[in-house]
Amino acid sequence: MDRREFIKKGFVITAIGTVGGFSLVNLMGRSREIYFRPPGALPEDEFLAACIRCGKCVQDCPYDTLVLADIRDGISVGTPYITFRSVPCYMCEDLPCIAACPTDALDHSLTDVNKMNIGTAVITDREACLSLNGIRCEICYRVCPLIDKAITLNKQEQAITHRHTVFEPVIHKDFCTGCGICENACPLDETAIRVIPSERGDKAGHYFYLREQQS
Amino acid sequence: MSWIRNNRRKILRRFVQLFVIFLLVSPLLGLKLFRGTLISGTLLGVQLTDPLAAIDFILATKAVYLPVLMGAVIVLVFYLLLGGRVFCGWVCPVYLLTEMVRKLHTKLHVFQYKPKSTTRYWILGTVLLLSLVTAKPVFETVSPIGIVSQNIALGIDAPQGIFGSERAKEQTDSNDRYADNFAGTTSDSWRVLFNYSLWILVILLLVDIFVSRGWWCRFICPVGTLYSLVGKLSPLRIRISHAACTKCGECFEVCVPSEVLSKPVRGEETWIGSSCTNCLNCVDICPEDALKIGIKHIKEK
Amino acid sequence: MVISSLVISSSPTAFDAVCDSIGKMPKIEIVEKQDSKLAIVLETDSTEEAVTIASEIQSLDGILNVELVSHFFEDEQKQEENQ
Amino acid sequence: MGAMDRRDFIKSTAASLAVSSLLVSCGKKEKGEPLVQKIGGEIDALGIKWDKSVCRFCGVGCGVLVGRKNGKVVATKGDPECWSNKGLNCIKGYFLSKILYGKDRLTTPLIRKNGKLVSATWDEALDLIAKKYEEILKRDGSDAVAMFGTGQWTIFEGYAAVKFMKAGLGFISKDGVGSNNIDPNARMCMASAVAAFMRTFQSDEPMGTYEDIEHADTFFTWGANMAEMHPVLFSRIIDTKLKNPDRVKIVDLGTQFTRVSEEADLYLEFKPQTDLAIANYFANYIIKNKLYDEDFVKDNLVFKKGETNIGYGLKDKGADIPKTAGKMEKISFDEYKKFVSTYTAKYTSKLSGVPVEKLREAAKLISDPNRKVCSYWTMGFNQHTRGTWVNHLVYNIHLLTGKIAKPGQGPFSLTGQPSACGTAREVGTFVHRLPADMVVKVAKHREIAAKIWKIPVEKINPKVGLHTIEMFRAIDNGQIKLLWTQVTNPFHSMPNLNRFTKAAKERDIFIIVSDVYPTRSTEVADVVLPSAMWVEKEGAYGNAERRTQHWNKIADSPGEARTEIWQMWEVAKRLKVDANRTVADIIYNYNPDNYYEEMWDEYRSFTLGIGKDLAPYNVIREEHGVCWPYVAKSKAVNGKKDFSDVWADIENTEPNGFVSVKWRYNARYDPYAAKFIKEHPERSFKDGIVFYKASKNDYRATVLAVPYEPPGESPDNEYPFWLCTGRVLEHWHTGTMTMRVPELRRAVPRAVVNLNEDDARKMGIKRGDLVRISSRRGSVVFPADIGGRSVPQKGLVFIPFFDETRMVNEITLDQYDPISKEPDYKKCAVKVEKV
Repeated sequence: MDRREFIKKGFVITAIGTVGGFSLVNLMGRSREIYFRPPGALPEDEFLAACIRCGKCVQDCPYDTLVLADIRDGISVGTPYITFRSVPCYMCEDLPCIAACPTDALDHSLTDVNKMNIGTAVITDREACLSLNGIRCEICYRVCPLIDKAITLNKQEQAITHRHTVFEPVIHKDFCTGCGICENACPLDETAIRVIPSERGDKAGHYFYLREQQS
Repeated sequence: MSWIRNNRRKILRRFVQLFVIFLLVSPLLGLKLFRGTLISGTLLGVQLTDPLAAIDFILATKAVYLPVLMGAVIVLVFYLLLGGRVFCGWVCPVYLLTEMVRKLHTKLHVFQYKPKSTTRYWILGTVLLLSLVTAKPVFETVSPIGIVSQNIALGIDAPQGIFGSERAKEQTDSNDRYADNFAGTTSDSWRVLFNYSLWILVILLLVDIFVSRGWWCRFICPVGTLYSLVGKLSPLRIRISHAACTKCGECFEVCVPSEVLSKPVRGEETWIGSSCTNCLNCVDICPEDALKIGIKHIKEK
Repeated sequence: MVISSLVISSSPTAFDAVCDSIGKMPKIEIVEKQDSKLAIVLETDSTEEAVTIASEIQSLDGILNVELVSHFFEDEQKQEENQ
Repeated sequence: MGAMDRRDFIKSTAASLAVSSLLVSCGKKEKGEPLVQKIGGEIDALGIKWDKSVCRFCGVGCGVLVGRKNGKVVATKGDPECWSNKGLNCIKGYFLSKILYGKDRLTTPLIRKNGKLVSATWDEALDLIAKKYEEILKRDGSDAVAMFGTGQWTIFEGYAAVKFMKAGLGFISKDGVGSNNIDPNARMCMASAVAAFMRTFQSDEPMGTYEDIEHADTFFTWGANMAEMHPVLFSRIIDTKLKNPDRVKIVDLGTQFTRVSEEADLYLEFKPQTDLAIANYFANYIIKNKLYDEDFVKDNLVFKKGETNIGYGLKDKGADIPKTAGKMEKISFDEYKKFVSTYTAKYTSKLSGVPVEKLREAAKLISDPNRKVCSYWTMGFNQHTRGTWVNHLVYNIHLLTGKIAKPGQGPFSLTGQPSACGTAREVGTFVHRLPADMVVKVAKHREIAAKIWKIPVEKINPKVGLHTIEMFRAIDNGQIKLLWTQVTNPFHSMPNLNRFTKAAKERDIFIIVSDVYPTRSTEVADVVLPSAMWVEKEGAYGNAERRTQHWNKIADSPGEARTEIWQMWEVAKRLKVDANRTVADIIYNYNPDNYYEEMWDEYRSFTLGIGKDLAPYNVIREEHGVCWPYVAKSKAVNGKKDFSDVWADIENTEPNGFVSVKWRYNARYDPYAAKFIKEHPERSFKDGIVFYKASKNDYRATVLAVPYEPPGESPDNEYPFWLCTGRVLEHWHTGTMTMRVPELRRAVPRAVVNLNEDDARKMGIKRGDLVRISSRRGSVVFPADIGGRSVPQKGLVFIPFFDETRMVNEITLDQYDPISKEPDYKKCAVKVEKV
C-alpha cells in the first residue's frame, strides 16, 4: 500500500468514524429526561460542550449532592447532576463546585449563591399537597433557605371546618434558586413540590394584566 | 538484593504510579496536595488540564478559555521535556492495569490481533473532528482514564463508599440507631460507587486479555497518540547500542508497545521511536546493557 | 363598560340566603351554582363600581371568599379617551 | 362586529372563565373531603375500622380517628367531632400511626449483665425489680426510691403510678410511709404555670378553652412559637385574623424571630429575662392611664408583694434558696401602683432593648377596654428562673383589666405534652401533690386521699419529695438508690446532662426504664421493660383546655411489650406485705377484667363537688372529648342541695342535661360560679365573675408585685452568647417517636444551630458550617443555619433538642425557678466557634 492510498484510506476511516460517531452520539439514550446541573451551569447544550467531565465539582461538593452521570446517561456520561430527592443542593455560600470547575461550564461570575438558578420549584400536585388540604405541614416553606422570599404562605380559610387556615405555600420564581431542599423534604411518597427547569411558560413575555395589578 | 538492583527502575516507576493513585485519594486523607482527576486537577494550587481535553474543549465550545489552555500548556511542556508518553508509562492508571493483565494474556494466549500502528493517528483525528461537529468533548465522555481516575477519586468518597465524606454523613445518614428505620432513602448514591461506566474498563481489559494485548494503549488511546506526537519533539529518549545488542529479544517480552523496538533492534535506528512510553523496562531487562537513556538533540533528527 | 367575572364561596348553611341576596343585586348575573360556590358576571360602567359591588358581596353574611376571575376593561379606556 | 356582539362575547368569556375555575375548585374540594369524613359506618370500603383516639404529641390534644385493619393500625386522620381540632392535624399527627411500627421496637425485657443488656423473661425482670425494691426500701427507707414519669402517661397510668409510690410502698418501707419521690417530666414543661395558677386562683389550669380564639380580637403570644409548637391552634388564630383582618391583631413577644413573628402585626424582640419588666410596664401603663376595671379590682382582686430574695436553684439540695422563697405579703392597691411605676416605658425599653414606641403600641392594644385580649404562652415563660413570677405578671394584666374568664378574653398557658394537664396536674403525679389539686403537706388532704384509697392515713408521707432536678442530683449524691422512669427519656432531656448520665453510669443506682424504643435512657438502664404505647392500650389524656379524651385499645402491642399499669401491678404483686397480702391487693384491688372503669370511678371521686368534676366513664368513652367541670344540671353537688334553679341561665347545656364548662369562674357558663354568687348575696361580682376556689384570699385572685431580676447565668467575655433551646414542628421532644418516622426524619434530619446573620458574619460562619457551641458544662458541634425558620436576636443562638446524636442538653444549665422548681432551658451562657 503506498502512502497516497494509505492516506486516502485514512480519510475514509475518519469520515466513516465521524459520521458514525455523530449519529451514535445523537442516538444514545438517556436514563432521564432532564438533568439538573450544579449552580451556575450554562444552558444544557453549552454545558455539555464546556464540561470536560473531570469530576472535580463532584469531588468538592461537601454534601455529595452532585453525582456523576454514567454510561446509561448517553452523552452526559461523566457530567455532574443533582437528584433532589436523594440529596438536594444545600447552597454553600462559597460555591465550592464553581470554584472547582476548570472550565467555564459553571459560570465563575456567579458569586452569590442566592442568585443561582438550578431550576424553579413548583407545586406539581395540588390535590396531594397536605398543606393545601389544611394539614399543618408546610415543611417546604420552613426548610427553604430563602424562607419568606422564595416561598411564602398564602392564607385562606379552611373550607370545611371554617375555623382553621389553609397555609398555601407559594413559590416566587424570582427568588427560588432551585436548590431542591423543598423537594427533598416533602413528606409525601410522590412529592407534591418539585423543581423544574426555569425556562418554561411564556418566553416571549406577553403582558399579564392581573399579575401587573397585584404587584 | 540483586533483584532490587536489576529492577530498580521498575520499582521506581511502580512507586510513581502508586503515588499518582495516592494523589487521587489524598483529598480523603485531608491532604491539600491534589484535587481532581487526571482530566483536570489542581496540584499544589496549580491547575493542570489534560491537553487532549483542552483541545476537545476548544473544538466543542469554539471558544478559548484561558485557565484551561494554561493548564494544558503546563502539562504539555512537562511531557515535552520528559518524553511524550512518559504519561502512559509512569502516570496513567489504565496503563498500569494493562500491565497487570499482561501476564494473563501471555498465559492464555488465545489470539493476538494487531491493527496497523498508524491507525491511532486517524482515530485521534476522528475524535477531534467528532468533538468539533457534535460540540461535545467526545473522548472525555468515554475516556477510560477519566473513568478510572473518577472512580478512584470519587467512588470511595461516595456516601456509602469506604470513606464516605464526613459532612455528607452529617447531612444524610448519621450513623445512629434510627438509621435502620431509614435505610434505602438515598438510593441513587450507589451509582457513584459502582459506576456503570466501569463496564467500559472491564470490556477494555477483557479484550486485552483475549483478543489483543495492550490494544487500547498501543492502537487506540488518543491521549497516548497525542503524547506520541509531543514525544517526537522530546529530547529524552532511549538509545540502543547496536554493538552491544545480541538481538536476544528479551526487551520485546517486557515492552507494551513492542513495535517501537523492531526497527532499533534490527539495527535500522539508534533512537527508539516517539511511541515509546519511557517505561525503562527494557533498560532494566537488557542483559548486555545495550539500552540506555539518552538526550537526543533536535538536530539529530 | 366593564365586564368582570367572580367566583364567590359561601358557607354551606348560608348558601341559599346568599344566592337570594346576590340575585337581587343589580348588574349581576348568576351563571352557575355549585355546592356552596357561585360564579357570577358583573357588568358595570366603571372598575370602581365593580369593586364596590364586589366588596358589597364580601360584606354579606356567610360569604367566605370572593375571587376575581377575569376583568375586561378596554371600553372604559376608550370612553376616557373620548371624554 | 357590533358593540352588542362584542359585549356578549366578552360576557360569555367571562362567565365561562368563572365557571371553569368553579369546577376546578369544586373538584379539589371533593378530593379533600375524606379528611373530615364522618365515622358513622364502623368499617369503610377499604375494610378499615375507624375508632376515635387522641394525638400522641403536643398539648393541643387533637382528636384523631385511628384506622385498623387485621389488628394493625394502618391510618390516622383528624377527628371532625373533636372540638379541639375539628378534624385537622399537623404533619406529626398525619404520620401518627407510623410511630407504632419503628423497626427497633423493644419486644422483650432486657437485663444488664456484665455491662450489657441481654434479653430476659418477664418473670426474671419483675422478680429482680421486686427484689431491689424490697431490699432498698427495707434498708434505706422510702426516700431512696424514685419514679420519674411524664405528661404522656395516660390518666390511668399516672393514677396507678401515684398510688404505687405514695400509697403502696409505705407497706414495705422501713419507715412505714410511701414515697413522694414521684415527679413527671411535666416539671420541665409547665410547673411554673401550675405554681402561678395555684398562687393566683388556688386552682390549677386555665379558665378558658380554645374557643376563645374565635371570640378574641387581640392575641398576645409570649415566648411561644405557636406556629410550630401548637400548629393546629395557630391555624385557628390565623383564621380569626383572616375573617377580620383589620380588627384582629397578633402581638408576638419573644427573643427570636419565629414563624409567629412573621404573621404578627407587632413583634417585640426583648433581651432574655426582660419579659418580667415588659409585663410590669404593661401593668404600669394600665394603671397610669386608668384603664383598669375599677369594679373588678374592688370585687375580685387582692394585691400582694412577693419575696424577692429567692435564688436560682444552682446548688444541690436547694442550698441557695431561702425557705421564704414563696412568701407573699398583702399590700394595698396604691402600694402596687407605686411598685409598678418604676417600670416606665423608657426604663423598660433600656432594659429590654424594645423601642419605646413598640412598647407603647403593645400596651395600648393589651389595655384597650374595647379589645378582647387572649394571652398565650409556653416554655419561654415556664422554663424561666422566674417562671412563676412571669406567669403572675401576665395574670396581673388580665386581672387589672378584667379581661379574664370571658369568651375571647383570658390568659392561657399552653402545654407541651398530651396529658400534662390530664395526668400530671389533675392526677397530681408531682412530689408535693395528691389528686385534684390536693397536697401531701395538708393533713386534711391526706385524709381524703387515704379514705378513697382505703389505706391508713399514716401511710401517706407528709414530707414533700425530691423534685426533678433534685431527684437527679440525688442520684449523683447517692441518696436515691432506685429510679424507675416511664414513658420519658430524662437522660436526653435533663439540663446539664453530662453530670446525670455520668452519675447514672457510675453510682450504685438501679435504673428501670419502661419505654418503647431504645433511647439515651435505656443506655444507662439496668432493666429495660418493653411497653405498649398509645392505642395499644386503653387510655385517656387531658389537654390544655381541660378536655378529657378517651380511647379504647385498638391494636396489639408487638412481642412481649406490656402496659405500664401491668408492669406496676406485677411488681406490686411481688411485694409481700404479710403472709396473706401483697401490695397489689391493697392498691390495685380492681377486677382484672374491668379495672380501667373501676380506676376511673375511684379517681373521679377525688374530683367531684370541688369544681373539678370529671365526666363519668361511659361519657368519656362515648364523647369525643369533654371539658371539666362536667356537672349534671339537675343533680346535686355532693348530694346535698339542688341548685337547678340557680343554673337555669347556664349556657352550653348539653342534651343530656350536663354542662361542660367552657369558661370557669364565669356565672354565665360555670354552675359553680353561679351557685357561689347565689350563696353570697352580700358581695357584688363584676360581670358575674368569681374566683370561687380562692378561699384563702376571701375568694379574690392575687395580683402579685414582683420585680425584674437578671437570670442565673448571663453572657460574659468568655461565654458571650445566650443559648436558647426548644423544638421544631416536625419533631417532638427527644425525637424517639418522630425520628423513627422516615418522612419526618427526612424533612428535618438533624438539629442545627440557628445564628443571627450579623453574629455569623462577624465570626465568618456560613450556612452549613460546623459550629462548636460550648458552655461551662461541655461542648457540642452543630451545623449552622442562618436566616432560616428561626432568626435569633443578636447575641443569641437557638438549638432544638430532639437530636440524640448531638444533645444540646449536655451544655444547658440546671438552674430552676425556686418556686415552681422548673428548670430554665432558655437561658445560659455559651461561646460559639467555627470548627
